[in-house]
Amino acid sequence: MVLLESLINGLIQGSIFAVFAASFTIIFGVMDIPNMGHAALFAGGAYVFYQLVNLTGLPWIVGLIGAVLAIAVLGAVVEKTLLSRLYGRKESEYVFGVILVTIGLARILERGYAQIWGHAPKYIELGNLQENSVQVSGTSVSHLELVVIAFAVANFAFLYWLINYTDTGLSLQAIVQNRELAIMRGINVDRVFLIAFTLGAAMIAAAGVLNAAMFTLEPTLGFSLLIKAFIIVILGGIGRVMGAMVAGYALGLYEAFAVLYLSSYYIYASEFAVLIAFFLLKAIVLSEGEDSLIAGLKERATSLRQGVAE
Amino acid sequence: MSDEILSVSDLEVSYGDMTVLRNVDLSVPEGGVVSVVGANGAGKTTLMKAISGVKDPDSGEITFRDENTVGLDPHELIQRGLTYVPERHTVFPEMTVLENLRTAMIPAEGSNSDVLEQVFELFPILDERRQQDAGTMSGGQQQMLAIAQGLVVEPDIILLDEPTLGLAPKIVEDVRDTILEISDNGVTVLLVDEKIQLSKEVAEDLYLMRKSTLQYLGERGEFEAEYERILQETIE
Amino acid sequence: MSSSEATATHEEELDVDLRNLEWTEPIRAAAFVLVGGLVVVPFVISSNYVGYVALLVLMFGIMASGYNIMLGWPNLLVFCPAALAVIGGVVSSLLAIQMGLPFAVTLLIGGLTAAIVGSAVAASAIIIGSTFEIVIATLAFEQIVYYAFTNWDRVGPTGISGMPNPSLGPLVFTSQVEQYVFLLAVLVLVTFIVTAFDRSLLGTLAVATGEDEELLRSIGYNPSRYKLVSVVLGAFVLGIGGALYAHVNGLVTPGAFTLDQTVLLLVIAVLGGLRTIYGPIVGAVLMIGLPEIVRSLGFGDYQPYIIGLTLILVILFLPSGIVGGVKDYFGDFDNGGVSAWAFWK
Amino acid sequence: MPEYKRRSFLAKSCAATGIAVGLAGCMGDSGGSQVQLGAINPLSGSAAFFGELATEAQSAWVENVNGNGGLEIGGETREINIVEYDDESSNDQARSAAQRLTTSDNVSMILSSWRSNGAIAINEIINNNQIPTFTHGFTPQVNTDGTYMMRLTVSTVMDAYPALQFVSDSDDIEKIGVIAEEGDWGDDTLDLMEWWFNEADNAGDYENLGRFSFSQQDFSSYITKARNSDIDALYVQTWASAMQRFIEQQDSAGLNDDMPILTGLGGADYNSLGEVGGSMSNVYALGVYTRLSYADDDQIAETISDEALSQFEDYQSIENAPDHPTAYNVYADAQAAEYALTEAGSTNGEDLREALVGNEITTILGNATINDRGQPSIPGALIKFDGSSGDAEIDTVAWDGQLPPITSIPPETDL
Repeated sequence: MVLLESLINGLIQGSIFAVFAASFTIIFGVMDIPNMGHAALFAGGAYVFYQLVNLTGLPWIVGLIGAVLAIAVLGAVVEKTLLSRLYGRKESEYVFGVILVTIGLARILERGYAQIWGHAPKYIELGNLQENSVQVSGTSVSHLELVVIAFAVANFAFLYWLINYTDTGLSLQAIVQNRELAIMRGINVDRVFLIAFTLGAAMIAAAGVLNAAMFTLEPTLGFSLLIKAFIIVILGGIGRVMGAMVAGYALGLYEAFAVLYLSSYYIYASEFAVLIAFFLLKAIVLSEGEDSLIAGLKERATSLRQGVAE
Repeated sequence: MSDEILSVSDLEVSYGDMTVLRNVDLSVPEGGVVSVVGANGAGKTTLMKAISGVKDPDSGEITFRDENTVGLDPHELIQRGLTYVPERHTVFPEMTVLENLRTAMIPAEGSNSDVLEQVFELFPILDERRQQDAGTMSGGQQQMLAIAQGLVVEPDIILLDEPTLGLAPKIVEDVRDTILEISDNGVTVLLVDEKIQLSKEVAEDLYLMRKSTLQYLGERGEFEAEYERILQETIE
Repeated sequence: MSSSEATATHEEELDVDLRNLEWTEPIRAAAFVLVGGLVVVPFVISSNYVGYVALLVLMFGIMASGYNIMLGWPNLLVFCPAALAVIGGVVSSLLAIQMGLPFAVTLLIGGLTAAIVGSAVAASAIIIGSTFEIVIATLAFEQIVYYAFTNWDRVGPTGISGMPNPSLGPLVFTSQVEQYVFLLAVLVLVTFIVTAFDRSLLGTLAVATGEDEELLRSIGYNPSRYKLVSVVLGAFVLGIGGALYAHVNGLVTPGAFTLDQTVLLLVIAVLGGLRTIYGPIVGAVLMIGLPEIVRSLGFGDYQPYIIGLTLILVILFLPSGIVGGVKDYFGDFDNGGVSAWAFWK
Repeated sequence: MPEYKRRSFLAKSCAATGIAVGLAGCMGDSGGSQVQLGAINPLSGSAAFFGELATEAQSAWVENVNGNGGLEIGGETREINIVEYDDESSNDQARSAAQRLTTSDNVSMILSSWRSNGAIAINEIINNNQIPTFTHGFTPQVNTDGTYMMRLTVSTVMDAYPALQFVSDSDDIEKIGVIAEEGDWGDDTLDLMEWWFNEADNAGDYENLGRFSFSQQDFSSYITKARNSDIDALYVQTWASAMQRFIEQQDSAGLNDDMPILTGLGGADYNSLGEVGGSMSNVYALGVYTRLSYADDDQIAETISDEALSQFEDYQSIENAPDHPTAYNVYADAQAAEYALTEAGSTNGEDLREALVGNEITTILGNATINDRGQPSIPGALIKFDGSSGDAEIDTVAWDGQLPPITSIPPETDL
């Protein structure tokens, strides 16, 4: 009973983590650097929805489309006018350039939301999804929670198709795997950056609406998710959408079960400790040019086995 | 010179404070095989990157089919028929052979889908391994894939950067045959080669790159006679 | 410059080549800061409020100078300066309150503790290698420090309060002006150290580490060594800064030293100009002073816009910061090891 | 030529010093016959929502007082003026604001320093300058004898008192589960539980079910844990929007069907009771200033003194007076300041503090006293809500009476 409930809690939380991290990792993987303004775009989607549906009274589906479009356009503008100016810089300048510009942007946006819509937490209604629920062996799951899980599944199915069966997806993969070669092979990197940023922004806007509907909407909505997203994206492999899915659900389940035994301090601290250990392990274990820790460990295990066999 | 497909004049390229190429002139006739030899670090790869749009030159002109291409991006050059195959058999390691080729075809929008089959005909080894991850193939196979990536866009000229580097002698022969076959199909080849071996067998014109400058060594026959001396110079 | 020809034996001999250092330069830089700081004294005396802001500027100037050592010279994007500062603050405060040690001692131990932790951070950063992985690993480390202190009953979320004022032997700095002069003296000392570091071969090699690690290795130097030294030195200064902050304010809370503070320090360093001597000070004056000016002009509501926009504009159009930008136009009045490194290339 | 240069330099530096002193002089200027009062409100950052309410409540008070001609202080009628600064929810900013208020703006009192850490950060400044200051924060380490840091409303620990009293009186509740925030408020809540049940030996027991972060969004794991623990009621210590989320989530998970939910903190100080209405079933919450929102309910009205009720009516008649429990509290602080100014007949901080400590102060929250450590004793009530109709409605008043001051853990005052 406890286990089933915790499993469901973990799946719902994991869906939110995974969707947030997936949109984050697309941008991260392609640009090689985190978008610190991601949480602000997340909240932005929810505020646009709130404006269109709760204040203006449009149907919720219009609100959802409006939110996705508005934030996608915002993302595209940000990429075109701000970030694209930084691409030519050398690595460390590029890294802190993107980090600081997106932090600056996040501050401006958050203040903007607060001034337009106020600091008070807002409620978002999505049809009557919040009120109705189904029983799963004695545990109640609301329709909204089902929608969140379904959205996560649909989101990943879409991304799977996009990445593996479209030219855009191939371009994304190519840039993640070897950016210089992608340029040589004639991938229009500027265009792919723009697509990745716009796509990431559109996805995060939809996720923001759902998240705000599940909880409440505040200007700083999503900041705690942003920190989680780092953990997920790194453990899942940067730029690897399916890795983000696996790591996102794993983290959601871990938190849901860990809370039964541990205080949240230890849960969060343990997550960050795993992250550092992962980096150190990866750096010590992997030789130059290798990318995936799991593949590297596998290879070493094989060679060890062969060594023993001989 | 109506049969000249690519020419470079007075090219200068630098990385930061370091000038890598200066006063470089080069002429590639249509349908020919031109080779640039020279010691490691002489600037050969930089020349390839400059011609293919990867690295912007500081000054000078690069003319491809009567158009100055300085400032164009690689994808724009590919669309005009100039493609570059980088050194060290570089492919996308976590993509299958087929995905690697489809990725390479992206800039040549609306290209003929028969091309893929033609390329597979040229490289039967790739045909067999369509669904294999490129990273798991041997160096020689990856080199074939890299060249195939250059060919799927149906180029007029292909730039091959050290295509035999680090390959076994048997594979080097395969690569040589492939180059000749490409040339027979009417594609111009600009080759970069550290060991002069390959150039001796396929090149019609030979250039020597030494200390950032390029020197024309002559047509086949002219340079064959001086082969030993050139070999010595490239080693220096 | 002190750097002469490179041979294999230079490693030991020239590492800290203080004998050949042109001492006039650090002295000149320190004197420059001292004079600049003294000019402000009348403001500090006449207004408590201006005095308080001036104290903040000095403390952030010190911390940002420390952070700049690791950011600017070896180009290591360590993202946990706030954690290093709070370690200095907490250690110094606990020693002063619980063991009654004199401030000069607790300050030094605070700085040293931060330096020891800094050496672990540096070692991890060297092992990890990739820039953005370092960013995230150190970010994670900062979170862990926050959780550890918040969960430790000696510190807790409300932190430590009631530590004694800064003092030096019999001299106790209680009034604002006294504290200002004391902090100014520390900043002058820090400026001296940073300049000496910059002008020494150590600084030059740290710059080389940031510019071209491979080349440095190929001529027989070990880049890890210069990364380690830079981070440890920076951590020491950060720890000192954190301890000063704790004792001057009489309060240190873990919550005040998290990502926000790290970003503020980063912004100060970048805005002023990485790898410059005066950059962190100029940055501190601007980032601490600007909000106050904005507020006194009645634009308090728009402060986040102004800060955010400043950040974006500086990164886009003044990537080497204000002091760095001025330097680009007017030559090397504040050259950070660059010309020395050019020799090696 | 060199001489000329030097003279010009001297002239310039004299001018610079002159400007400095001049500027400082201007800054130190205080406003004539108006009484200057300060406010440090978080208008941006994490606590901004409350900061905005505080601003509105204080403006309402100023309008009300000045509309009636001002306050009579020592035989002279004087208008009041509030100098307000935004602390951006940051301690450094709070300190710089306090510094400016106490030294440049020369205020007589500071009406609000909202956050706990902000109050601790400015404690030294306001005590050195002897400026009585009201906070809403929980600040045990600065509640020292003779402090100038005052509070009218209860801190978390006091909030738990009615719940504990209720548990000990109840026959149905043997053991309560506790979930508390990370941080000082949560620490002290758990310390109080430990003291109450295990050291002071009151009836009942408690179990710590875990801590959660300040920005917790999803409580479902905690609800699962509570449901599967051997407890008869759940005590939740949190505030503001986290409380709101918790109330909603436990309701949709049906936890309140299984057990009563007890909450504390300033009297169900979640942002808008109306929003969570239907979720307020079987939920008990402490009402100090929240009571006023339900003053039209007879049971609640009985817990409020007639004097306080009539003052609350006056408050409601003020134009632009915000209708929110937090605002009532801020307004009550301002009323205490008003009492101090008229009672002391002076704007001197020391006199004002003397007037505040130990005297009964009438406010819209009821009659309160503040002790030498700045801690209040104030009436409160534990209200059981029933949201079955879809609105948050009063079911019963489970407990009402005077909340005692608590200055430390374990409490010095015998609860």
